[in-house]
Amino acid sequence: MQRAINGLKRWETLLFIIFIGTVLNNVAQSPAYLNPNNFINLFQLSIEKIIVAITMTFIIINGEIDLSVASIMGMAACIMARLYDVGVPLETGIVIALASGALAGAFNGFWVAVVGLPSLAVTLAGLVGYRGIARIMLEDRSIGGFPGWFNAFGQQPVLGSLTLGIVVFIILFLVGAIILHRSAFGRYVYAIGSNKEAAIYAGVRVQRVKMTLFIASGMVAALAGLLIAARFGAVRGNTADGFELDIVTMVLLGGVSIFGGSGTLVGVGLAILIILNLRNGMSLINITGNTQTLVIGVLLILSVLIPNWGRAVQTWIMRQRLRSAELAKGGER
Amino acid sequence: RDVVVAEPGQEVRMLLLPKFLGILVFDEANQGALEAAAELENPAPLIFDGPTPENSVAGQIEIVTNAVTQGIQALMISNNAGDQIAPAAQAALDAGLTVVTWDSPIPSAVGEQVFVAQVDFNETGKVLADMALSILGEEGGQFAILSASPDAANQNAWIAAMQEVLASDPAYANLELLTIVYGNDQSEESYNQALGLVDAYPELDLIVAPTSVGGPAAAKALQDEGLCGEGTDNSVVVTGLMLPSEVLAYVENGCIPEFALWSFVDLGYLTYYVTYLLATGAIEAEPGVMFEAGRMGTYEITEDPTRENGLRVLMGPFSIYNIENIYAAVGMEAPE
Amino acid sequence: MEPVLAIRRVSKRFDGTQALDDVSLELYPGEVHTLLGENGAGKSTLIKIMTGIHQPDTGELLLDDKPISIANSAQAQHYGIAAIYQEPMVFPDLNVAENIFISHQNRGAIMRWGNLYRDADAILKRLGVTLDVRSPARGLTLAAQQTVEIAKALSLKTRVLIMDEPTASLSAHEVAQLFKLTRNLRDQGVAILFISHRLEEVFEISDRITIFRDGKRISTGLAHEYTIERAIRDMVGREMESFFHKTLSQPGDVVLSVRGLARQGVFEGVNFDLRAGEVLGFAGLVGSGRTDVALALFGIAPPDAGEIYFQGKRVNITSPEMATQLGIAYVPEDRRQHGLVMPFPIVSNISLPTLRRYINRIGLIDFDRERRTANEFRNRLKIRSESIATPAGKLSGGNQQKVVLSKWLNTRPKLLILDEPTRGIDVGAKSEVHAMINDLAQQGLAILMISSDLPEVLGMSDRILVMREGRQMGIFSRAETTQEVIMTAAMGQEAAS
Amino acid sequence: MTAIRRLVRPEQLREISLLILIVLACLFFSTQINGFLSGRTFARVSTSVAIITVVAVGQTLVVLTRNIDLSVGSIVGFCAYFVGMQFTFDRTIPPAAAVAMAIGVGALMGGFNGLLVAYARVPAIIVTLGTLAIYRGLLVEYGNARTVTTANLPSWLVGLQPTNLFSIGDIDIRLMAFIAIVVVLVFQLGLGYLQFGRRLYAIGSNPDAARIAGIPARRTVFLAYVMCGALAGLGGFMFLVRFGDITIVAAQGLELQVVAAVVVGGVNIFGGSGTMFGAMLGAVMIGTLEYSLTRMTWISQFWKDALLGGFILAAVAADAIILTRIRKFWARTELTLAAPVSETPEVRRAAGD
Ligand SMILES: Nc1ncnc2c1ncn2[C@@H]1O[C@H](COP(=O)(O)OP(=O)(O)OP(=O)(O)O)[C@@H](O)[C@H]1O
Ligand SMILES: Nc1ncnc2c1ncn2[C@@H]1O[C@H](COP(=O)(O)OP(=O)(O)OP(=O)(O)O)[C@@H](O)[C@H]1O
Ligand SMILES: [Mg+2]
Ligand SMILES: [Mg+2]
Repeated sequence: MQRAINGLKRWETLLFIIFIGTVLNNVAQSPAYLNPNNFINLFQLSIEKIIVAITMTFIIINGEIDLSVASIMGMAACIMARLYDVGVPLETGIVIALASGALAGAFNGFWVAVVGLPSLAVTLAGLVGYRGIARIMLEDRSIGGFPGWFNAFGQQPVLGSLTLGIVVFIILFLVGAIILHRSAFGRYVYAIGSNKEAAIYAGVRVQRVKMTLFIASGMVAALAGLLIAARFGAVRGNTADGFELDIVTMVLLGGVSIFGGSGTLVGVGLAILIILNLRNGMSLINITGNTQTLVIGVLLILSVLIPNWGRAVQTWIMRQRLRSAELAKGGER
Repeated sequence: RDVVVAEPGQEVRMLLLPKFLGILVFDEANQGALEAAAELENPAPLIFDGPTPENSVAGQIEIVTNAVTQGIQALMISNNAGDQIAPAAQAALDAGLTVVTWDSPIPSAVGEQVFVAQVDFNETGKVLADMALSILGEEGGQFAILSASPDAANQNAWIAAMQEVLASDPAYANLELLTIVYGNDQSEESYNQALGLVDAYPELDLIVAPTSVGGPAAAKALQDEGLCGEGTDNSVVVTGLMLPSEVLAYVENGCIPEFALWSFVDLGYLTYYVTYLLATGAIEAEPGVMFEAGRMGTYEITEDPTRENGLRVLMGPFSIYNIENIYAAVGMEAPE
Repeated sequence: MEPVLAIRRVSKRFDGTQALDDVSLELYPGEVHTLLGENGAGKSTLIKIMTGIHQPDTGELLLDDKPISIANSAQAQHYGIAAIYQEPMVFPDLNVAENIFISHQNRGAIMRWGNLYRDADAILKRLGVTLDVRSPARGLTLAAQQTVEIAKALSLKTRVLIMDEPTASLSAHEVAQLFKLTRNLRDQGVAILFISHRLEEVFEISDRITIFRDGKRISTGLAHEYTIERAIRDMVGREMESFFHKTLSQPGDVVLSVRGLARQGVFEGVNFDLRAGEVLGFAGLVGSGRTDVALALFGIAPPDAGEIYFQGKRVNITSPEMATQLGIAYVPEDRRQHGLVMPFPIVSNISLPTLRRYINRIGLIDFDRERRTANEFRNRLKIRSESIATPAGKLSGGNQQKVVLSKWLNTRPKLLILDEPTRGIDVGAKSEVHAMINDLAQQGLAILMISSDLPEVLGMSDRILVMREGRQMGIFSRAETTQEVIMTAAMGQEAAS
Repeated sequence: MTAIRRLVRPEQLREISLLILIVLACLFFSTQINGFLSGRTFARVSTSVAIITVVAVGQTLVVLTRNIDLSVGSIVGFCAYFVGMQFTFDRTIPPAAAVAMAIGVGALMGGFNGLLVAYARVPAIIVTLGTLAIYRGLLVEYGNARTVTTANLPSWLVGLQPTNLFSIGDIDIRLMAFIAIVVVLVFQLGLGYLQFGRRLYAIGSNPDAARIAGIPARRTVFLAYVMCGALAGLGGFMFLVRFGDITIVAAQGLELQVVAAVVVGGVNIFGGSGTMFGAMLGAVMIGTLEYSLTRMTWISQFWKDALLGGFILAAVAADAIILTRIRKFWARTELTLAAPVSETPEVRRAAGD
């Protein structure tokens, strides 16, 4: 019983309830919602962001942040496009673009893990700097006309009715969840996020873990950048501009503490479902972008506020109950 | 050939998609479209929906994609996503929607049926060059371009056209283009860029800003630095494409001696007509098709000379504004 | 005489644990009242209720016979109740003087730095410590932090002063200083509530003693009514034999050999050999550099000069991970910062350094095996907790220490470095730890034990190395030493007088 | 050595190292840009960083308490637009009332943030990420695609931006820069000499200890947010003065610039240390770099961002490296006051957990 109550108090449970609420609301609001295509669209339209949200979850649990992901997405896409434009085979370009993402991640990781600068500062510089590289690559041009097979990856289903992006997301999510919650590496990620010093004293290779995370983050961001290039069929210097805030929002709504050390991937998965559903539902009834953002802002705050209030009320009730029990006992004597 | 006239009263669910919300010109276009909708007695309400400025590209694509699910029948897109919107627009076309672009086309023309061009993009280049020439005079001078973002397709096309005009006609030989900078349609960046220009190029005479945000910001910067406006010799001034109501003060004080624009109300009106006709099957998107667009008269669908494979309806003309006619344009009495 | 502060039938429950069960206590002006109890008996919880950090579930507090409710620390201070907490609570970015006067809301809205430094200096002088009042608190050793805490409490005009294990990280010299002050305050009519696990100290300072067990008050009485044996019986609930089970054994091969070890500006010239089965005690005043030597051996702050031979091989230890792999374990002195990941459950804390052992074939953690180990240690060390899934942060101080010990014993080290291993541990647990140290030595482990508790060092070590100001003053064999000899070595000339 | 150590606190060390970096950067740029070391450069940079500086001062107040305010960009935009619109309705609003209005609206918005962070215990980043969207959304709703234009503003307001208060030799102190300097000085003094200021450090330094020490942490954090909002409101007014033409995207993304200034200025993002001078120097550093890069005509527009990113990183890294070096050096000179064995960044757990 106690366990059941504790289960109910979990963040994930709350998110699940909100999620069901959004689904019901959408069904009531728009007949188009239940259209099977809509479910694919719902993921497909934000697929790059939610892929990066997975690695971002690791990074934030680790007590760091990576604000440069959106710029790395843009940079990788631009590098690939530029190489393609000058005649390098696309396959080679893709490999180089992924490597550039990993390199950018390693660069971030070096300053954070080895030199010990705050990740916020480092990746803020990266946010500006990697976007700069994207700009240098394409200047004011837009490059498209990639081979059909490449565009198909972004636009056509590869498995049943799922696109490559969705398949990648599902695989990364499952693998990520296992690594985070079942493997030694995941345990280290939490340990470092909770108390870096204690982790060092316990012989955890903190630098290596952080480095790995930043490289993974850079590489996954690059992959997401390529997916967005395939989905849009063309690349520009501002590709994926400003995605970082949305990505961080998803992770935080998922119950991951910005101070590190706590949160689950399941929570983030639910938060992703909520945000996508909410946006989709609002889009279907023509609520404009600004209002959508506003609603998600409100939701973000409420999702923490309501459980806080709930807990306060609960404590109060418990104390009242003990008090009255005490009074009753006193009366007997 | 026949001039097709629209048959009012048919139901077409239409969506007008601006680059993003919160900019006056797009609201004016919506006014025009609403006017046309009333005239055509379309029982379905016109939807005016757009992304936020910072999320314009992904937001536009999202709206286009969702439009199919929603059962929208006709899309009118002022494209801010370059060719990146093409797959989504093509998907909409494939799903049987009518897709028309206005204000800013899809560069590759993939996914659109017709582009309703406010003006001829080559002509825009010429108009910009002419204004520069008329401000700087025969002896010419140095100028710089302050554009929106490096990613804005229509701005880039206009600038390219202007450069071409400058290079091809000896009449402009004395106009020297120094550089192109970008203010990203934000006042603060445009302001700082304008200051950077006057510092980096002491001989600068003119800033050409083909953006309704960049122009006033540049004018304010120059005015603040005492380079133009009352009590100065207007050593550096601004021209470009702007909204009369937003630059009145600078025209009055001489910081913007001359600028150009077309009517966004008319553009919205015409776009609505074209789209309605296409969606109701009254016309096909083919070169040579002629139709009547209500109060604006007769138009023809032609090949777009500025884009391969593209079709367009050319609205025109430019209105050139200066101190003489700006009061009329903003509906004010000219002061004595 | 009227009690200043009376606690009436207070109960407090944390989900799962009844921390306090119908507890009453009176504090009279001008007495030193000592609370004794095992780890987790509820001492700190009671204190936190008296200072407004926790609210009692039931029961009430009376100040001068009038019921009061204390909602927060500011209110507690307003009533004249001040506390020195078990874990020092300093502000690392503020300097020492500011730290001392942080609670003085009545010093006015405008800072007068000159006065502040002067007053802080004066208070520290009264305490007999030299600390630069302008230096930031960041980087102070635990003992220095504790000193700041004491100064902070003394700076307030208090009627009730609570001291939760203030001596845990102090050495004899500082303790004597502190007691002098404490008596002073007592004579001025302050009621002092004192908590300590060092029984000799308790009998030295206390006027009255109250003993807690399992959140209940077992007995209260004048200090001289108690003997050590009775106190222990009341705390533990059964008879217990004497403390130090030192069994002398035949030392084996040299495990660790250190030659001319130095880290610039911190310590220098450290030379010793440590054999398997031997316990080498490290004694010295607080700040004498003992911890730094340990950190050098464990690879956290590698030395600049000197040689380390481990099991006969010259080694260059540059990271804790390397040290662990060699078979060196280090139980740090600051368990909050370095010892534990507080939000982690006990089980994950114990397995952290050895996680690689709990990986199954497909590369995932074998939770069952991990839990089995944790349960073993929980039983062996008698860790008091609801289960091994309880977060370490919710344990009482002593139980936390046991978790840290478990975690390192589980690495099955060849050399075990213990830094203040019994800091904050109750008598029962202490004797268990001592028995364990003894056992481990018997099994052939080489043990290096840093401790500020002189009886402990003397009782447990085969040999004792004394440090002073970063220099090794000598190594004394168990047979030839007394407390006096060690203190003289540790303090230099002045102490001899 | 001891004397110097006692005189110069580590925080001030940060500022000195940053100042040296700025001087070095200026020397470098003076070889690249004609007439760089001139009054004009000063006027340009000082006015262009004035707004960021004012907002960064507010941000610093909040960051010191181990919180953050990401909504400042939206507050600045809202206040600039709101006050501008009031002038559109009524041009005769007196200057003092306009400023008060901007500050008031800003303080209100900051107060809302503060309420949620301090009293409802919602983590700051969540609150302000939310209000970043909410305040901007309100502006869009309120703005309804209209634009504030200089034509609608009274001439005294339009004329404020170039107003020169006084000159020191070649160097003009313009009104905007003056406001910023006054704000920095006032708040710097407040931090150093007011109980309130020290409390901000204490709370950020160790939130648990702050609670135990009886510091009214909630009220203090709340007030920090109110002030941060008020300063953002003042920044909004300055924004209106400087740019005149205000759209609903005004000051979008300003929060990142402000956070960058604060971080480069050596304010610890995890609370407890940093100064207003530092924040100002951070803003100046970034402002100088941006100023210089736009004026080096041989550098392509498209290289600017990449270089700026590199410079920001270099500034942060140089600052950190210089600082640890000096700390180590001092640690060696004085045994009894040694630095910690290993830097122990405070456990960054939230105050609210
Ligand atoms: N915040 C908390 N949440 C849950 N349980 C707690 C909390 N604080 C204390 N406890 C539990 O309450 C009991 C009493 O703890 P307390 O800290 O008062 O013990 P103590 O007597 O001070 O022990 P020690 O001598 O080890 O310091 C312990 O079982 C502890 O685990
Ligand atoms: N009161 C103090 N103020 C500042 N620094 C101190 C103080 N006490 C010790 N230190 C520093 O700590 C270092 C030695 O401390 P270390 O922790 O190694 O000693 P220790 O003998 O283990 O003492 P402890 O009993 O506190 O663990 C020295 O470098 C010294 O400068
Ligand atoms: Mg305790
Ligand atoms: Mg020590």
